[in-house]
Amino acid sequence: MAETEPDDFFAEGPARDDPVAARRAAEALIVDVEGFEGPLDMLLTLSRTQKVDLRKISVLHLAQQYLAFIERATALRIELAADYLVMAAWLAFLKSRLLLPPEPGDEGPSGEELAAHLAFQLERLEAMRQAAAQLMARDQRGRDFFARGIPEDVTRVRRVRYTATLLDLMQGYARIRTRDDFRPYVLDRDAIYTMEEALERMRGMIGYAGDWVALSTWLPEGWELDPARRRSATAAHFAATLELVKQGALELRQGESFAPIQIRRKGG
Amino acid sequence: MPADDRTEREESLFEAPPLAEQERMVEAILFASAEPVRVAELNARMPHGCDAAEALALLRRRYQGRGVQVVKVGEAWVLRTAPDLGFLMQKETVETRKLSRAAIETLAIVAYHQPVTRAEIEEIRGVSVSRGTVDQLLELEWIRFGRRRMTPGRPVTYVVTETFLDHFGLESARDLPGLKELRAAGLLDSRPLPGAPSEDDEAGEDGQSDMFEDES
Amino acid sequence: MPADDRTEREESLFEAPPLAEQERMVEAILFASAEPVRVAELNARMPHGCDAAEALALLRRRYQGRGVQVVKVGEAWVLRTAPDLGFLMQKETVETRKLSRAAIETLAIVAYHQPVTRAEIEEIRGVSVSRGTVDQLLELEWIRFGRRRMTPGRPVTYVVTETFLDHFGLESARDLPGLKELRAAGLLDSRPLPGAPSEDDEAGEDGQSDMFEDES
Repeated sequence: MAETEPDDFFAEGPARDDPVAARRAAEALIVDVEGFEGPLDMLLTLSRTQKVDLRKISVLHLAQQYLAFIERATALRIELAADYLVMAAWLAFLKSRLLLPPEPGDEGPSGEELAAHLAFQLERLEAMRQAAAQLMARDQRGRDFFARGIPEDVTRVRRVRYTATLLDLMQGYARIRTRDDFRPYVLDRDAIYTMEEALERMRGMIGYAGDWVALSTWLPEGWELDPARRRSATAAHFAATLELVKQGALELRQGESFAPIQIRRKGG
Repeated sequence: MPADDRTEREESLFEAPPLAEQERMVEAILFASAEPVRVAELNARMPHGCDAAEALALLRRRYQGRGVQVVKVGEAWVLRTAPDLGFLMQKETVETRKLSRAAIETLAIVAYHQPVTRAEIEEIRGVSVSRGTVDQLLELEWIRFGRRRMTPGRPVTYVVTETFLDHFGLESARDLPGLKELRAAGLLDSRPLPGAPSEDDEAGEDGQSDMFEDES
Repeated sequence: MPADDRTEREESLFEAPPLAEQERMVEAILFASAEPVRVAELNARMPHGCDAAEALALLRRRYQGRGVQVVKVGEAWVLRTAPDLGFLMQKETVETRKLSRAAIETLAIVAYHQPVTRAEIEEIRGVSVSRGTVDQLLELEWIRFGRRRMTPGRPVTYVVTETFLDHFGLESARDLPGLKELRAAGLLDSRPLPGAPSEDDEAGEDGQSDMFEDES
């Protein structure tokens, strides 16, 4: 993975253990610090100066380079993001672990383990950079290969199918039948007097209407008391009256608005 | 690969690519273009020395009888799916929906009381029946018009259809459970109203058979 | 002709059309769509009894070396112009917004380490990931949320999408360049800082093998 390292950040690096070169390198970094994506990125760049496989890198030397950079930055009063300082503290700790023999009974990972982990992190970051570069170098849609320019829409035909089960039907019917405290099943026609009925009835009675009589007295027996029945019978008889007037069999009059309607046989 | 392409492209400044290659180019351009492309434009886009018209003729032949065709639109060319495959460009989704309560009740009334007029349905349901509800049932072919009632206004009546019987797995509307069965199944409140004669069960069934006689 | 078609289609309710005809159908459907189509959808749109996978295999062979290619993207299939003809398409080229270095790296990390949490991305890059970076990738529909990690806090994970695969011409995430080598080198392991407590180590590796191995 790591054969072709892009060296876009760092030019010639100084040789190891050259303090002047280290300082110069640190200064170069300071010019560039904005360009780094955090301390790990900077460490990766520094590590390239060692010109060895990342697996063989001297972490100790790397730590020293980094600490030199921080020192330099502090001297120049350059403000660094907090994570650069956190990394510096950690590297200082790592350096001491690497340089000093472990104290007896010391817990925790050895300096070598920590150094190996840092090396792993650098190698992994480097590998991801490579992978990203390879990915972006692939043929890309809209640049190297293309989709159909005139896609044809799939028309969606939505068909709705209604369903109901026999149970729905029966429940529906039962619901109607139990509504209003169970209305009787037979069609509820007993409060309705049709015009036809009234016409028939009046035809038979016309002969008796020689003088003006109130229409209301003509209502059939049993239909005068219950309001619903009275309304229906009145309406039916009034309509029948109009029909008979039209036929010239009856005359009709009303004294004023809402006064009783009176009828009598026409002519004779 | 990219290096090869470049070489080929540079060469093509001097020598036109083979016709098969030109055909590929026309194919790719027609495929990716958002609108029909004229031969002149094909030539302009292809390397120097290409003969787009000839390549196009080859391509047309290649697509003969395929699922996609090279079609001329005015002076320009375009790829289109074959017209006989148009049916593939439709995606039918069937959505199953429950019938509305109003429709079920109306349907039940027609089934139990047929032939029945709209006025009668309204009377039984106690609410007016919207035109949409009846139309829906007619459209589903679950009800149809029966004979007109011989009363003033000669109102149309509704009866249930064969399709209805099929859907509900009934041999005839007479197989609809009667009130007694509804009650036994717990679908109907069993407490009779004081004064409401329980013969109306009988009447119900009578009425029903009445109503069916004129059909059979 | 149309009458014939109809007959053929009606017959096809009982017998699948010949394979050559099925190939035409797959061709038409793929041509009509700019986006990948799954085999299941092909089957759903083709007449009953068709075997889209088989027809597709025929079609792939037919388009080998042509200006247009049948390409697999995840579980779906799509037609794309051959990459070596990209130079003809200046007109169709879409200028994509240039991705920042952070976005590109984050994308690569998601692709190679998926499913991966934000914390893991940050650990690999050594810097915090800005919301904008992730948002940009989500907006491009190159990454999406994966399953939550079964570790304390149940952090969300990110995975790459079919759109990502389509954009980079990848059949599956397993075809990412160098994936095998990276894995062999242990560079895709999530290795905790020595001495640091890490509960999500196991889960991380589980998740990863889930992602890549259940396919092979």
